[in-house]
Formats: sequence, C-alpha cells, structure tokens
Amino acid sequence: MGTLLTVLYIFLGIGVFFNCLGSVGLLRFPDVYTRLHAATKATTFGSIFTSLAVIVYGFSRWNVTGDSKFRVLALHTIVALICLIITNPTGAHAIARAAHRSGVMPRQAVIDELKEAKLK
Amino acid sequence: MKEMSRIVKTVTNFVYGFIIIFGFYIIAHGHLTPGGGFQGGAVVGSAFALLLVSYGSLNSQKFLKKDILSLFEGFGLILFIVLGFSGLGITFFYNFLANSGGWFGNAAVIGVNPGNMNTGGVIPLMNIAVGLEVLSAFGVIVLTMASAAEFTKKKEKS
Amino acid sequence: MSGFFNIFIIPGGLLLIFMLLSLFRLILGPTVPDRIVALDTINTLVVAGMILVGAAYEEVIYIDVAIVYALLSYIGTLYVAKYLEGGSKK
Amino acid sequence: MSSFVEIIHISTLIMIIIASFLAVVFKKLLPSVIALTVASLLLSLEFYILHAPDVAIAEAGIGAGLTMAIFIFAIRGTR
Amino acid sequence: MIDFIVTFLLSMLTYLILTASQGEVWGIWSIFEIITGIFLSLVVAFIAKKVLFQKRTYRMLNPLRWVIFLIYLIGPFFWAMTKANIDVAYRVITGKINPGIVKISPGLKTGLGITLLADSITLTPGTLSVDIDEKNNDLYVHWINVTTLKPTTHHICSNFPQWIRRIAE
Amino acid sequence: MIGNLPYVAVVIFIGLGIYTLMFKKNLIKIAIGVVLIENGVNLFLITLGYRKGAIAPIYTQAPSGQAMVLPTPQALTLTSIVIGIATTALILSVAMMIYKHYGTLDTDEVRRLKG
Amino acid sequence: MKKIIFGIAFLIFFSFLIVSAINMRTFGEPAYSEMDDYFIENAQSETGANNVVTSVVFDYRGFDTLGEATVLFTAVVGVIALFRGVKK
Repeated sequence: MGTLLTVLYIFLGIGVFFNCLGSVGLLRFPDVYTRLHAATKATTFGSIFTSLAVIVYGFSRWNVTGDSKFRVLALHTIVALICLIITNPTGAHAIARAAHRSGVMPRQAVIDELKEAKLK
Repeated sequence: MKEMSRIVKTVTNFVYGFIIIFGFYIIAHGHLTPGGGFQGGAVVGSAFALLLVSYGSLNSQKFLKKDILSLFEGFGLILFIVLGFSGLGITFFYNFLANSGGWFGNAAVIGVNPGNMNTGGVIPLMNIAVGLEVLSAFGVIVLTMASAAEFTKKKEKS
Repeated sequence: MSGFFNIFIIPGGLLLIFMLLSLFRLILGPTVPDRIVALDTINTLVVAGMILVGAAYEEVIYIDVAIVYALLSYIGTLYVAKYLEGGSKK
Repeated sequence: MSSFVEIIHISTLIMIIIASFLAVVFKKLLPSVIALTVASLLLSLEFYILHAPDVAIAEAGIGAGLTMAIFIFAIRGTR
Repeated sequence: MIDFIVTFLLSMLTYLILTASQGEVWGIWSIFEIITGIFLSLVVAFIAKKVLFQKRTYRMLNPLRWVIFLIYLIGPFFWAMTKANIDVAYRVITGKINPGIVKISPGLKTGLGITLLADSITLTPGTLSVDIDEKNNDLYVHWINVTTLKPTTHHICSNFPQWIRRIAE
Repeated sequence: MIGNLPYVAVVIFIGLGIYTLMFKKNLIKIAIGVVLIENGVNLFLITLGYRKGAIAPIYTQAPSGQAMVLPTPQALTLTSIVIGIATTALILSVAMMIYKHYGTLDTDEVRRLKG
Repeated sequence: MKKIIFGIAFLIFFSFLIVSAINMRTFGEPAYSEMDDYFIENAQSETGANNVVTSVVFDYRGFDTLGEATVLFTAVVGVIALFRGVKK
C-alpha cells in the first residue's frame, strides 16, 4: 500500500503542476500562437499524468481485491486518454490555421514565411 | 462549404468509425450503463456533423444520403409504436418480454451486480428504435441546414 | 467512500480553480481565436477532472461520460475554426 | 469531507453564471455563441457532480456538437 | 472486400475493449455480448469502410509497422514531450520569447505520415504546426525561440522524419 | 455552507434569459435567450431530485449499501433536452428564412418593412 | 418610455423569483416521494433492467417518450418543409 500511495502522489503532483502552468501561461503570453503553445502542450501532458494515476490505481486494486470493476475502470480510462491524445493537437492545428487566415498576425515576430508565401 | 486541411481529414477518417461504434455501444447498453436511445443517437449525429465539417457539404454527399436518413427516421418511429402496441394484451406499453426466459428475457440479479446483457425485456429493442429515429433526425437537420446556409449566403452576395 | 476519496477529490478541486483562471481569458480575449483557445483549455481540464471525480466516487460507469466529452468537444472547435477560415476569403 | 464537495459545487455554479452572463453581454454574435457553449459544457459537469450521468451524456453530446453546429449554420446563412 | 474485413475487425476490437467485464468466455465476456458486438460491427463496417479506406492503400496492415510505432511512441516521443514541457515551464515563468513562423520541407508523401509528423511537432519542444502546403507537403511551423533564420529539418524536429518514414511509408 | 445557492443560480439563469427576450432585438440573440431558459429549467429539475450522500440510480457495479437520488426528474429532463434542440433548430430555420425575405434580422426593422 | 415600464416589470418579476428561491426546501434533502422509492425498489424485479432511469423512460412512463418522438419527427418535417423551395 505504501508504494501505491507514493506513486499516486508523484503522478498527481506532476499532473496538477503542469495543468497549473498551462492555465497561467494562457493568461501571461502576448498573442494567440504562444498561448496555444502553453495551452496544448502543458494541459495535454498534465492530463496524461493524472489519468496515469487513475490507471495505476485501477490495476493495483484489481490485483489486490480481484474485483472486476477496477479493471473496467482502468480500461475505460485508457480509452479516454487515447481520445484526448488524438484530438487535442489536431484542434490546436485547426485553431492556428484559422487564426492566421482570419488575419491575426503573430506579435513580436522575427520572421513570418507564411505571410510572404501568401503575398506571392 | 469548402473542405478543411489534410491533417484534419486524416484524423477524421480514424475518429469517425470510432465515434459510431461508441454510440452504438451506448445505445445497446442502455439498460446497464448510463445511456440509451437519446444519448447514443446524439453521439452518432455528432459523428455525421464531424464528417460534414471536415469534408465540406459537397464532398460529403458521397458518404451521406439525405433520403436514406429520412427513410430510417420514419422507420424508427413506426418500430417504436409497434413495440408499444405489442403489449396491448394487458396495457399499452406493457413489458411483455421481461422475465419470460427467451431473448432479452432473463431475470436480473437483485442488488448491486456487474450486469448481464441478456436482460431487460423490451427495453433494449425500444432503445434501438428510438436511437435509430434520433440519429437520423439529427443527421437530416444538420444536412438540411448546411445546404440552406449556403443558399441564403449566396443570395445576399449577388 | 474509501480512504482514497480525498486523494482524488482534492486534485479535482484544484483543476476547477485552473478552469476559473482560463475563464478570464474568455472574458479578456481581444480576438475570437483567443476565446477558442480558452474553450479548448477548459475542455481538456474538464475531461481530466471528470476522470478524477469518477475514480474518487468508485463509480466505474461514470468514465463513459468523459469519453463522450473528449470526443465531441473537438467538433465544436472545428466548427468555429471553419467559420473563421471562410470569413476572410471573400 | 463533504465540505470539499460543496466547494466544488459552488465554484462550478459561479463559473456557469459568469459564462451565461457573457453570452448575454457580448455585442458580436460569434463570441456570444462560444460563451453559450462554455456554459452548456460546464452545466454538463454540474450534472455529473449531481449524480446524473444519463443527463450529463445527453447534455455533453447535444451542447458540444449539435448546438454549436446549428448556431454556426445560422450565423453563416445570415451574414 | 479487404477493407470491409479490416474495418469490421477494428470496430470489433474496440467493442470488446469497451465491454470487458464478467462472463463465460475466458471469464471476461458473455456469449450474448459477443453476438451483439458482431451484429453492430457489421453495421459499422458497412457505414465506415468508405471513409476509412479512400485511397485503397493497405500499407498499414503490416504488423511490424505497428511495433515500430509503439517503440517510437514510448521512447523518443515521450522523452521529447518531457523536454518540451520543461521548456514551456521555463518560458511561462520567465516570459522570454522570440517567436517566428518558418518553413520546413520534410519530404514525406502520404497523408498519414504528414499527419503523424504534424501532431508530433505540435506536442514537442517549442514548435506548433500552423499551415500545410497541399501540393508538395511543406509545413509552416510557429517556432517560439528562433535561433537561425534558415533552419533545416534537424533544428525543428530532431530525427522524427526518419522514424515516421519507417512507420508510414 | 452551500445553502440554497443552486436555486438562486437557476433564478439567475431564467432572469438572464427573460432579459434577453425582452430587450434584445436580434433574432439569433433571442434564440440564445431561449436556450438559456431551457438550461435553467433542466438544472432546476435535476437539483430537485438530488439527495445528499447518495449515488446515481444505476445498479451496475456501484458501491453497495447507499441511498440513490430520485430517478423520475432525471427521466423528465432527458425528454426535455431533446425537445429543446428540436425547437432551437426550428427557431433558427425560421430566422434564416426571415433573413432571406427581408434582408435583416432586427425585429423592429422587420415589423416596419412588413408595413 | 416603453423600456422603463418593461424594466420595472422585469425587476418585480425577478425579485419575486429570488424570494421564492431562497424560501425553497433545503438543497440536498428532497421531499419524501413514495413513487420514486417504489421505482428504486421494484425496477429490477419488474422490468429486468439495472438502470432505473431507462426503465422509467421506456416502461413506466412510455407515453412521455412517445410524445417526445412525435415532437422530434414533427420538427424535422417542419425544417424540411421550410427549406423545400430553396434547395437548388
């Protein structure tokens, strides 16, 4: 039981820390693209770790008690995690592309090759 | 409506079948887990909306036929009414299959249990009928409003 | 409620506070893409919070709601992105 | 530990009220619809916490996908 | 015909993962459940086969590619993701950014390959895929810390194109 | 500590919806107000059936030996949600047709054009 | 002028709603309901379904569902009939 608690504390701590960074970065950064960096990467990584905590919890309780409901808990959490990983970066790509096409340009940009390619 | 970029289309090809099998799982397990005809129908209708948004309303005509969907809608409603009339020997909407031992007829275990698919009487069949109706109704609404939006916008430009 | 209730419900509450922070971006955001980014962040946080709350109550069947939410929130994002793309064309 | 659950209830309700207030206040239609979707999705979370998973699935499916789709079609058709 | 069978097997696998509980078959599934799953998967295969196999390419049916994909996912990809998040944490706390949009040409041809590369780029250090050139598959990448104005592919995504060429082409 | 806050939230929902119906002129804004009133009514029904410390009314793999929340308001809410989306679709379709005929969405303008 | 009268009426209505909301029953302790307890007790043995909400929707209160399905069908027919002329 002691190792299980330690693993749960570590995973939940990492997950909550990165989720916090994601929402703070959403408030701090200056324009859409850098906000997307913070939002997509940090929240996806944090959600992976909080879900991993639930998966570890389910499998270890199933090992101890032999009750089938903890196995179902772990399997369904794996499915939810896969959905999250597939759909999240694609949504970020769609938002970035739509923002650039609707005329929101990156602020403090050093170089913008996409704009030059559009002008040609 | 034009189509979206290639990345979105490739992801849509994988997610589309997954959403549909998940919606059918929700419909078929309506008497065991949270879900049922309304919820599963809404999920599958959202899958049609996803296909429409990523392929555009012109290209998605290859995959979705509006006439077939509206046919299935009427079929679902009629199936539901027929199932309601079937218990008319006792009352309207009587659950004539429950605890009879045949298909869907096992008696459920009383109390907290993991659940058995083969119970519930006429409830799973009604779930399927209502799910068929709701999914085709939402598909028809989304397809009709997409083509109508194209039309009214074009009228405004000219 | 077992001894694991507190371990899972307290991170769930913390995720709710981060959601409140993201809601400020929805209020402030000068352009429409900023607001969609806030919507996307709230979706991801809600899915993670739902999984944690379901594990805290030991209700296995609640995880289905999280799967539906993760799959369908993506569609709303795509619709607004599509509308913005078409907006600049004409 | 039921007081912690009550804190979760209270903060979810406050977020829903803020989001629906934004949906009324915004002048342009598109940010208003986005705020309405946020309110609808957080309402689904509130149903989940109130132990009604059936209603939560229905609200998530309809509020996330279909309401957004129908409103976007209407805005697009009346531009 | 082969597309129908493959879609059927994939949806059946998903259904079996979702319904794993107690029963007669290996102690996991019950027989009635499996009959229902076969029926529903037939319907799904009939609906979704046209969407899943549009180009009629069956390259991904080789199981060796799936093994390489799993190794890629657990090894270099997860390591790069960890580095990316520490980088994002540094930038959120200090606020130092130097952004720009650059163009790379990775030389991938299939749609699946370019999708995998774009998603990997979005989740790894300091980069976000913005737009794609549909003709010759060039990616426009938003880079949060521009160090050179003429970057090569190695600067943006270290050796991901080699891995993806082994997986998807 | 929580008191009657959910009921107050329901009242604020319905008040916002009625405010939108009374004072806004745009037809799509009016549709948004109707959706807000629907949300408030749904939340009211679910809140009526909530019982503190209870679990959802489903026997599949639940923790045993606890009370359950009331099932009938949940069933009524389920019906209400689907009817709500149907009426919203109908309202928006009528708004699109009004725009096609009159070229505007403002209600005062439409009344004046009709004469 | 019209706006002021409407505003006063709205404020009166809203204050009545607030007062009634504060005087409701306490949140979390519903009134004793014999029907719901009967459903929770007997749904498993009578209909054979584990999910009490589904058995209420489709068995005990099937007429509500029939009306709901009819309303949905009518709404779809209305949408199709409204856009029939503008198809092409």
